[in-house]
Amino acid sequence: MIRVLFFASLREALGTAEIAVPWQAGLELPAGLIAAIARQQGEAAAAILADEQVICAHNQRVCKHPTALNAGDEVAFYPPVTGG
Amino acid sequence: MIRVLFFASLREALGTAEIAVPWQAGLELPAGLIAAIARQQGEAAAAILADEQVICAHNQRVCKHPTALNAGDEVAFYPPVTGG
Amino acid sequence: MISVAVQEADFDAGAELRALQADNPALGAVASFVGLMRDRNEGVAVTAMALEHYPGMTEASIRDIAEQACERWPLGGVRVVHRVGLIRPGEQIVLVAVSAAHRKEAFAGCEFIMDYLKTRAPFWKKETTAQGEERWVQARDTDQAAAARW
Amino acid sequence: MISVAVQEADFDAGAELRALQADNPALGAVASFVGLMRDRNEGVAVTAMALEHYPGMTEASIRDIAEQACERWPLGGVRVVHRVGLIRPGEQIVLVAVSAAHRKEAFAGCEFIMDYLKTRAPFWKKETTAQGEERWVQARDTDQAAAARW
Repeated sequence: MIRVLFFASLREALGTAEIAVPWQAGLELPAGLIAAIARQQGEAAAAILADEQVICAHNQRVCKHPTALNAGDEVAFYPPVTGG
Repeated sequence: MIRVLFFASLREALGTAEIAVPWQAGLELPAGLIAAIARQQGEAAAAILADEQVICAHNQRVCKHPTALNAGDEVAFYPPVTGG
Repeated sequence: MISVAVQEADFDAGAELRALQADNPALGAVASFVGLMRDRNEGVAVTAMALEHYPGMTEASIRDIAEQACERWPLGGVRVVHRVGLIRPGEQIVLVAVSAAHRKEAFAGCEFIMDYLKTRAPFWKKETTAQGEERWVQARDTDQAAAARW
Repeated sequence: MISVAVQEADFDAGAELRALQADNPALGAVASFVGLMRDRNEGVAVTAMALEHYPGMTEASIRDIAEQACERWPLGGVRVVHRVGLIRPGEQIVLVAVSAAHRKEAFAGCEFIMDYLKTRAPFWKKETTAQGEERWVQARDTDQAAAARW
Protein backbone atom coordinates (compact mmCIF):
# COMPACT_ATOMS: atom_id res chain seq x y z
CA MET A 1 0.00 0.00 0.00
CA ILE A 2 0.87 3.68 -0.35
CA ARG A 3 -0.10 5.94 2.56
CA VAL A 4 -1.48 9.19 1.12
CA LEU A 5 -1.98 12.25 3.34
CA PHE A 6 -3.86 15.49 2.65
CA PHE A 7 -3.36 18.69 4.58
CA ALA A 8 -5.14 21.98 5.24
CA SER A 9 -7.53 23.12 2.49
CA LEU A 10 -6.91 19.91 0.50
CA ARG A 11 -7.88 17.83 3.51
CA GLU A 12 -11.08 19.82 3.79
CA ALA A 13 -11.83 19.68 0.06
CA LEU A 14 -11.30 15.93 -0.07
CA GLY A 15 -13.09 15.31 3.21
CA THR A 16 -10.32 13.07 4.52
CA ALA A 17 -6.86 13.39 6.01
CA GLU A 18 -5.51 10.06 4.84
CA ILE A 19 -6.22 7.23 2.42
CA ALA A 20 -4.41 4.04 1.46
CA VAL A 21 -3.83 3.34 -2.22
CA PRO A 22 -2.80 -0.16 -3.38
CA TRP A 23 0.74 -0.27 -4.66
CA GLN A 24 1.55 -1.95 -7.98
CA ALA A 25 4.78 -2.27 -9.90
CA GLY A 26 5.48 0.81 -12.01
CA LEU A 27 3.28 3.14 -9.95
CA GLU A 28 4.70 6.66 -10.39
CA LEU A 29 4.32 9.99 -8.66
CA PRO A 30 2.48 12.19 -9.44
CA ALA A 31 0.45 11.14 -12.51
CA GLY A 32 0.14 7.41 -11.79
CA LEU A 33 -0.81 7.91 -8.17
CA ILE A 34 -3.35 10.64 -9.02
CA ALA A 35 -4.93 8.31 -11.60
CA ALA A 36 -5.18 5.60 -8.95
CA ILE A 37 -6.76 8.10 -6.55
CA ALA A 38 -9.24 9.07 -9.29
CA ARG A 39 -10.37 5.45 -9.60
CA GLN A 40 -10.69 5.17 -5.83
CA GLN A 41 -12.01 8.64 -4.76
CA GLY A 42 -13.49 9.98 -8.00
CA GLU A 43 -12.39 12.38 -10.71
CA ALA A 44 -13.25 15.47 -8.63
CA ALA A 45 -10.69 14.45 -6.01
CA ALA A 46 -8.07 13.84 -8.66
CA ALA A 47 -8.75 17.24 -10.27
CA ILE A 48 -8.10 18.94 -6.93
CA LEU A 49 -4.74 17.17 -6.60
CA ALA A 50 -3.71 17.91 -10.17
CA ASP A 51 -3.85 21.70 -9.60
CA GLU A 52 -0.43 23.17 -10.35
CA GLN A 53 -0.39 24.98 -6.98
CA VAL A 54 -0.57 21.69 -5.10
CA ILE A 55 2.68 20.48 -3.58
CA CYS A 56 3.50 16.80 -3.41
CA ALA A 57 5.87 15.24 -0.87
CA HIS A 58 7.33 11.76 -1.17
CA ASN A 59 8.49 10.19 2.08
CA GLN A 60 8.39 13.66 3.66
CA ARG A 61 10.50 15.40 1.00
CA VAL A 62 9.07 17.73 -1.64
CA CYS A 63 8.89 15.88 -4.96
CA LYS A 64 8.94 17.93 -8.17
CA HIS A 65 9.73 15.30 -10.78
CA PRO A 66 8.15 11.96 -11.73
CA THR A 67 9.25 9.41 -9.16
CA ALA A 68 8.73 5.63 -8.88
CA LEU A 69 6.87 4.58 -5.74
CA ASN A 70 7.71 1.62 -3.56
CA ALA A 71 5.29 -0.34 -1.43
CA GLY A 72 5.00 1.32 1.99
CA ASP A 73 5.91 4.80 0.76
CA GLU A 74 4.25 7.87 2.25
CA VAL A 75 2.93 10.58 -0.06
CA ALA A 76 1.40 13.90 0.95
CA PHE A 77 -0.48 16.51 -1.05
CA TYR A 78 -0.83 20.02 0.35
CA PRO A 79 -1.45 23.65 -0.64
CA PRO A 80 1.26 26.36 -0.57
CA VAL A 81 2.62 26.66 2.97
CA THR A 82 1.92 29.65 5.23
CA GLY A 83 3.96 29.09 8.38
CA GLY A 84 6.47 31.36 10.04
CA MET B 1 35.41 79.28 28.07
CA ILE B 2 35.22 76.28 25.79
CA ARG B 3 35.10 72.90 27.51
CA VAL B 4 37.30 70.50 25.56
CA LEU B 5 37.11 66.73 26.15
CA PHE B 6 39.46 63.96 25.00
CA PHE B 7 38.52 60.28 24.88
CA ALA B 8 40.17 56.88 24.73
CA SER B 9 43.63 56.83 23.07
CA LEU B 10 43.56 60.64 22.66
CA ARG B 11 42.91 61.08 26.38
CA GLU B 12 45.89 58.84 27.10
CA ALA B 13 48.14 60.53 24.51
CA LEU B 14 47.32 64.00 25.85
CA GLY B 15 47.46 62.91 29.47
CA THR B 16 44.18 64.61 30.30
CA ALA B 17 40.45 64.02 29.85
CA GLU B 18 39.39 67.66 29.83
CA ILE B 19 40.76 71.16 29.47
CA ALA B 20 39.22 74.62 29.35
CA VAL B 21 40.20 76.94 26.49
CA PRO B 22 39.39 80.65 26.69
CA TRP B 23 36.75 81.70 24.20
CA GLN B 24 37.28 84.71 21.98
CA ALA B 25 35.16 86.17 19.22
CA GLY B 26 35.79 84.46 15.89
CA LEU B 27 37.13 81.24 17.43
CA GLU B 28 36.46 78.45 14.93
CA LEU B 29 36.40 74.67 14.97
CA PRO B 30 38.61 72.87 14.20
CA ALA B 31 41.62 74.94 13.11
CA GLY B 32 41.19 77.92 15.46
CA LEU B 33 40.56 75.79 18.50
CA ILE B 34 43.48 73.47 17.72
CA ALA B 35 45.75 76.52 17.40
CA ALA B 36 44.52 77.72 20.79
CA ILE B 37 45.19 74.28 22.27
CA ALA B 38 48.69 74.35 20.74
CA ARG B 39 49.43 77.60 22.58
CA GLN B 40 48.08 76.16 25.83
CA GLN B 41 49.19 72.47 25.70
CA GLY B 42 52.04 72.56 23.22
CA GLU B 43 52.51 71.74 19.53
CA ALA B 44 52.69 67.97 20.17
CA ALA B 45 49.17 67.98 21.58
CA ALA B 46 47.90 69.97 18.63
CA ALA B 47 49.56 67.59 16.17
CA ILE B 48 47.73 64.68 17.76
CA LEU B 49 44.39 66.44 17.35
CA ALA B 50 45.08 67.47 13.75
CA ASP B 51 45.39 63.83 12.60
CA GLU B 52 42.80 63.21 9.90
CA GLN B 53 41.51 60.11 11.73
CA VAL B 54 40.51 62.20 14.74
CA ILE B 55 36.80 62.93 15.08
CA CYS B 56 35.60 66.23 16.46
CA ALA B 57 32.21 66.73 18.13
CA HIS B 58 30.67 70.14 18.79
CA ASN B 59 28.05 70.22 21.55
CA GLN B 60 27.84 66.42 21.29
CA ARG B 61 27.28 66.26 17.54
CA VAL B 62 29.96 65.22 15.06
CA CYS B 63 31.35 68.29 13.33
CA LYS B 64 32.91 67.88 9.89
CA HIS B 65 33.04 71.47 8.63
CA PRO B 66 34.50 74.69 10.03
CA THR B 67 32.12 75.95 12.70
CA ALA B 68 32.07 79.12 14.80
CA LEU B 69 32.26 78.48 18.55
CA ASN B 70 30.25 80.26 21.21
CA ALA B 71 31.28 80.79 24.81
CA GLY B 72 30.24 77.78 26.88
CA ASP B 73 30.34 75.32 23.99
CA GLU B 74 31.53 71.77 24.53
CA VAL B 75 34.00 70.24 22.09
CA ALA B 76 35.29 66.66 22.08
CA PHE B 77 38.13 65.02 20.19
CA TYR B 78 38.22 61.26 19.87
CA PRO B 79 39.58 58.38 17.76
CA PRO B 80 37.41 56.20 15.46
CA VAL B 81 34.71 54.54 17.53
CA THR B 82 34.69 50.81 18.29
CA GLY B 83 31.44 50.12 20.14
CA GLY B 84 28.71 47.62 19.40
CA MET C 1 24.56 22.80 16.74
CA ILE C 2 20.98 22.84 15.50
CA SER C 3 17.93 22.70 17.76
CA VAL C 4 14.41 22.44 16.30
CA ALA C 5 11.19 22.35 18.34
CA VAL C 6 7.61 22.21 17.05
CA GLN C 7 5.20 22.59 19.93
CA GLU C 8 1.79 23.81 21.07
CA ALA C 9 3.20 25.56 24.14
CA ASP C 10 4.44 29.12 24.09
CA PHE C 11 8.22 29.57 24.37
CA ASP C 12 10.70 31.75 26.29
CA ALA C 13 12.68 33.73 23.72
CA GLY C 14 15.18 34.84 26.36
CA ALA C 15 15.94 31.24 27.31
CA GLU C 16 16.52 30.36 23.64
CA LEU C 17 18.99 33.24 23.29
CA ARG C 18 20.78 32.21 26.48
CA ALA C 19 21.07 28.63 25.23
CA LEU C 20 22.80 29.89 22.05
CA GLN C 21 25.07 32.25 23.95
CA ALA C 22 26.26 29.57 26.31
CA ASP C 23 27.60 27.60 23.38
CA ASN C 24 30.95 29.06 22.63
CA PRO C 25 32.98 32.13 23.68
CA ALA C 26 34.36 32.47 20.14
CA LEU C 27 30.94 33.65 18.96
CA GLY C 28 30.32 37.39 19.06
CA ALA C 29 26.91 37.68 17.43
CA VAL C 30 23.40 36.37 17.97
CA ALA C 31 20.71 37.48 15.51
CA SER C 32 17.15 36.45 16.17
CA PHE C 33 13.63 36.84 14.91
CA VAL C 34 10.33 36.38 16.71
CA GLY C 35 7.14 36.24 14.66
CA LEU C 36 3.99 37.34 16.46
CA MET C 37 0.34 36.92 15.55
CA ARG C 38 -1.09 40.22 14.33
CA ASP C 39 -4.65 41.28 15.15
CA ARG C 40 -5.39 42.10 11.50
CA ASN C 41 -4.58 40.36 8.23
CA GLU C 42 -5.23 41.86 4.82
CA GLY C 43 -7.34 44.57 6.39
CA VAL C 44 -9.61 42.24 8.39
CA ALA C 45 -9.63 41.91 12.20
CA VAL C 46 -8.76 38.39 13.29
CA THR C 47 -9.32 36.86 16.71
CA ALA C 48 -7.57 33.48 16.52
CA MET C 49 -5.47 31.27 14.33
CA ALA C 50 -5.12 27.50 14.08
CA LEU C 51 -1.71 26.31 12.90
CA GLU C 52 -1.72 22.89 11.22
CA HIS C 53 1.46 21.05 10.23
CA TYR C 54 2.79 17.78 8.86
CA PRO C 55 4.32 16.02 11.88
CA GLY C 56 7.68 14.51 11.06
CA MET C 57 8.21 16.37 7.81
CA THR C 58 7.92 19.70 9.61
CA GLU C 59 10.86 19.03 11.92
CA ALA C 60 12.92 17.43 9.12
CA SER C 61 12.36 20.33 6.73
CA ILE C 62 13.27 22.95 9.33
CA ARG C 63 16.42 21.00 10.19
CA ASP C 64 17.25 20.78 6.49
CA ILE C 65 16.83 24.55 6.10
CA ALA C 66 19.07 25.16 9.14
CA GLU C 67 21.71 22.82 7.70
CA GLN C 68 21.61 24.71 4.39
CA ALA C 69 22.21 27.93 6.33
CA CYS C 70 25.19 26.33 8.10
CA GLU C 71 26.65 25.34 4.72
CA ARG C 72 26.30 28.86 3.34
CA TRP C 73 27.69 30.77 6.32
CA PRO C 74 30.04 29.90 9.21
CA LEU C 75 27.37 29.71 11.91
CA GLY C 76 27.86 28.63 15.50
CA GLY C 77 24.38 27.46 16.39
CA VAL C 78 20.80 27.64 15.19
CA ARG C 79 17.66 27.37 17.32
CA VAL C 80 14.18 27.27 15.82
CA VAL C 81 10.92 27.01 17.76
CA HIS C 82 7.61 26.95 15.87
CA ARG C 83 4.24 26.71 17.54
CA VAL C 84 1.25 24.77 16.24
CA GLY C 85 -2.38 24.62 17.36
CA LEU C 86 -4.43 27.56 18.58
CA ILE C 87 -2.76 30.97 18.70
CA ARG C 88 -4.23 34.35 19.69
CA PRO C 89 -3.29 37.88 18.53
CA GLY C 90 -0.14 39.17 20.20
CA GLU C 91 1.16 35.67 20.93
CA GLN C 92 4.49 34.36 19.69
CA ILE C 93 4.40 32.01 16.66
CA VAL C 94 8.00 31.38 15.72
CA LEU C 95 11.55 32.06 16.87
CA VAL C 96 14.72 31.72 14.81
CA ALA C 97 18.01 32.49 16.57
CA VAL C 98 21.44 32.17 14.98
CA SER C 99 24.91 32.67 16.42
CA ALA C 100 28.14 33.38 14.52
CA ALA C 101 31.52 34.99 15.08
CA HIS C 102 30.35 38.23 13.43
CA ARG C 103 27.02 39.92 12.90
CA LYS C 104 26.87 39.84 9.09
CA GLU C 105 26.73 36.03 9.02
CA ALA C 106 24.33 35.84 11.97
CA PHE C 107 21.87 38.24 10.31
CA ALA C 108 22.15 36.50 6.92
CA GLY C 109 21.62 33.04 8.43
CA CYS C 110 18.62 34.21 10.45
CA GLU C 111 16.91 35.92 7.51
CA PHE C 112 17.63 32.99 5.19
CA ILE C 113 16.08 30.51 7.62
CA MET C 114 12.98 32.69 8.09
CA ASP C 115 12.55 33.15 4.33
CA TYR C 116 12.90 29.44 3.66
CA LEU C 117 10.76 28.43 6.62
CA LYS C 118 7.97 30.68 5.30
CA THR C 119 7.99 29.06 1.86
CA ARG C 120 9.18 25.46 2.47
CA ALA C 121 8.16 24.16 5.90
CA PRO C 122 4.75 22.42 5.90
CA PHE C 123 2.66 24.71 8.12
CA TRP C 124 -0.76 26.12 7.28
CA LYS C 125 -2.61 28.90 9.05
CA LYS C 126 -6.37 29.10 9.32
CA GLU C 127 -7.59 32.30 10.87
CA THR C 128 -10.90 33.23 12.48
CA THR C 129 -12.09 36.73 11.65
CA ALA C 130 -13.84 39.03 14.12
CA GLN C 131 -17.05 38.13 12.22
CA GLY C 132 -16.53 34.47 13.10
CA GLU C 133 -15.56 33.40 9.58
CA GLU C 134 -12.77 30.83 9.26
CA ARG C 135 -10.43 31.17 6.30
CA TRP C 136 -7.12 29.68 5.19
CA VAL C 137 -4.34 32.24 5.05
CA GLN C 138 -3.09 32.57 1.48
CA ALA C 139 0.60 32.26 0.58
CA ARG C 140 2.19 35.63 -0.25
CA ASP C 141 4.12 36.41 -3.41
CA THR C 142 6.42 38.62 -1.34
CA ASP C 143 7.46 35.56 0.68
CA GLN C 144 8.28 33.66 -2.51
CA ALA C 145 10.33 36.63 -3.71
CA ALA C 146 12.14 36.86 -0.36
CA ALA C 147 13.15 33.19 -0.54
CA ALA C 148 14.16 33.44 -4.21
CA ARG C 149 16.82 36.10 -3.55
CA TRP C 150 19.15 33.70 -1.70
CA MET D 1 8.71 54.21 20.68
CA ILE D 2 12.46 54.36 21.20
CA SER D 3 14.23 53.17 24.35
CA VAL D 4 17.98 53.68 24.84
CA ALA D 5 19.96 52.50 27.86
CA VAL D 6 23.73 52.83 28.44
CA GLN D 7 24.68 50.98 31.58
CA GLU D 8 27.39 49.01 33.40
CA ALA D 9 24.98 46.25 34.45
CA ASP D 10 24.27 43.22 32.31
CA PHE D 11 20.81 43.11 30.70
CA ASP D 12 18.00 40.58 30.20
CA ALA D 13 17.53 40.16 26.45
CA GLY D 14 14.27 38.26 26.98
CA ALA D 15 12.80 41.13 28.99
CA GLU D 16 13.77 43.59 26.25
CA LEU D 17 12.00 41.46 23.63
CA ARG D 18 8.92 41.14 25.83
CA ALA D 19 8.81 44.91 26.29
CA LEU D 20 8.76 45.38 22.51
CA GLN D 21 6.17 42.67 21.97
CA ALA D 22 3.79 44.14 24.52
CA ASP D 23 3.64 47.34 22.53
CA ASN D 24 1.12 46.71 19.81
CA PRO D 25 -0.82 43.72 18.42
CA ALA D 26 -0.52 45.14 14.88
CA LEU D 27 3.19 44.24 14.91
CA GLY D 28 4.09 40.78 13.64
CA ALA D 29 7.87 40.90 13.66
CA VAL D 30 10.67 41.46 16.16
CA ALA D 31 14.25 41.27 14.89
CA SER D 32 17.05 41.53 17.39
CA PHE D 33 20.78 41.36 17.74
CA VAL D 34 22.94 40.62 20.77
CA GLY D 35 26.66 41.33 20.59
CA LEU D 36 28.85 39.23 22.86
CA MET D 37 32.46 39.62 23.91
CA ARG D 38 34.60 37.05 22.10
CA ASP D 39 37.54 35.37 23.81
CA ARG D 40 39.87 36.18 20.89
CA ASN D 41 40.37 39.25 18.73
CA GLU D 42 42.57 39.33 15.66
CA GLY D 43 44.06 36.00 16.65
CA VAL D 44 45.00 36.95 20.19
CA ALA D 45 43.35 35.57 23.33
CA VAL D 46 41.72 38.33 25.38
CA THR D 47 40.60 38.14 28.98
CA ALA D 48 38.75 41.40 29.58
CA MET D 49 37.58 44.57 27.92
CA ALA D 50 36.96 48.08 29.24
CA LEU D 51 34.31 50.02 27.35
CA GLU D 52 34.66 53.80 27.55
CA HIS D 53 32.02 56.20 26.22
CA TYR D 54 31.07 59.87 26.01
CA PRO D 55 28.21 60.26 28.49
CA GLY D 56 25.40 62.32 27.06
CA MET D 57 26.52 62.17 23.47
CA THR D 58 26.36 58.37 23.53
CA GLU D 59 22.68 58.25 24.39
CA ALA D 60 21.85 61.12 22.02
CA SER D 61 23.69 59.55 19.09
CA ILE D 62 22.03 56.16 19.59
CA ARG D 63 18.64 57.85 19.78
CA ASP D 64 19.46 59.77 16.61
CA ILE D 65 20.41 56.52 14.82
CA ALA D 66 17.16 54.87 15.98
CA GLU D 67 15.17 57.87 14.74
CA GLN D 68 16.86 57.62 11.36
CA ALA D 69 15.83 53.96 11.18
CA CYS D 70 12.24 54.93 12.02
CA GLU D 71 12.28 57.46 9.17
CA ARG D 72 13.55 54.88 6.67
CA TRP D 73 11.24 52.00 7.61
CA PRO D 74 7.81 51.79 9.25
CA LEU D 75 9.00 50.48 12.62
CA GLY D 76 6.89 49.93 15.71
CA GLY D 77 9.52 50.18 18.42
CA VAL D 78 13.28 50.20 18.93
CA ARG D 79 15.12 49.18 22.09
CA VAL D 80 18.89 49.55 22.43
CA VAL D 81 20.96 48.57 25.47
CA HIS D 82 24.73 49.12 25.43
CA ARG D 83 27.01 48.24 28.29
CA VAL D 84 30.04 50.23 29.41
CA GLY D 85 32.79 49.48 31.90
CA LEU D 86 34.43 46.11 32.45
CA ILE D 87 33.25 43.18 30.33
CA ARG D 88 34.49 39.58 30.25
CA PRO D 89 34.52 37.05 27.37
CA GLY D 90 31.11 35.50 26.77
CA GLU D 91 29.26 38.44 28.33
CA GLN D 92 26.67 40.51 26.50
CA ILE D 93 27.81 43.91 25.20
CA VAL D 94 24.92 45.28 23.19
CA LEU D 95 21.31 44.55 22.28
CA VAL D 96 19.32 46.09 19.44
CA ALA D 97 15.70 44.97 19.08
CA VAL D 98 13.26 46.33 16.50
CA SER D 99 9.58 45.61 15.92
CA ALA D 100 7.57 46.14 12.73
CA ALA D 101 4.46 44.81 11.00
CA HIS D 102 6.57 42.53 8.79
CA ARG D 103 9.96 40.89 9.06
CA LYS D 104 11.73 42.63 6.16
CA GLU D 105 11.48 46.03 7.82
CA ALA D 106 12.35 44.65 11.26
CA PHE D 107 15.54 42.99 9.96
CA ALA D 108 16.54 46.06 7.92
CA GLY D 109 15.99 48.41 10.88
CA CYS D 110 17.95 46.18 13.23
CA GLU D 111 20.92 45.76 10.89
CA PHE D 112 20.97 49.47 10.04
CA ILE D 113 21.05 50.45 13.72
CA MET D 114 23.86 47.97 14.44
CA ASP D 115 25.93 49.16 11.48
CA TYR D 116 25.50 52.81 12.43
CA LEU D 117 26.04 52.17 16.12
CA LYS D 118 29.36 50.48 15.30
CA THR D 119 30.62 53.43 13.29
CA ARG D 120 28.92 56.49 14.84
CA ALA D 121 28.21 56.05 18.54
CA PRO D 122 31.09 57.24 20.79
CA PHE D 123 32.25 54.01 22.43
CA TRP D 124 35.83 52.76 22.63
CA LYS D 125 37.03 49.32 23.58
CA LYS D 126 40.29 48.61 25.33
CA GLU D 127 41.06 44.94 25.65
CA THR D 128 43.45 43.06 27.93
CA THR D 129 45.24 40.19 26.25
CA ALA D 130 46.00 36.87 27.93
CA GLN D 131 49.61 38.16 28.19
CA GLY D 132 48.36 41.10 30.26
CA GLU D 133 48.89 43.71 27.56
CA GLU D 134 46.26 46.44 27.25
CA ARG D 135 45.46 47.69 23.77
CA TRP D 136 42.81 49.84 22.14
CA VAL D 137 40.66 47.93 19.68
CA GLN D 138 41.10 49.33 16.19
CA ALA D 139 38.13 50.39 14.04
CA ARG D 140 37.45 47.92 11.22
CA ASP D 141 37.14 48.80 7.55
CA THR D 142 34.43 46.14 7.21
CA ASP D 143 32.30 48.09 9.70
CA GLN D 144 32.73 51.28 7.69
CA ALA D 145 31.73 49.38 4.55
CA ALA D 146 28.68 47.89 6.30
CA ALA D 147 27.48 51.33 7.33
CA ALA D 148 28.17 52.83 3.90
CA ARG D 149 25.79 50.46 2.11
CA TRP D 150 22.62 52.03 3.62
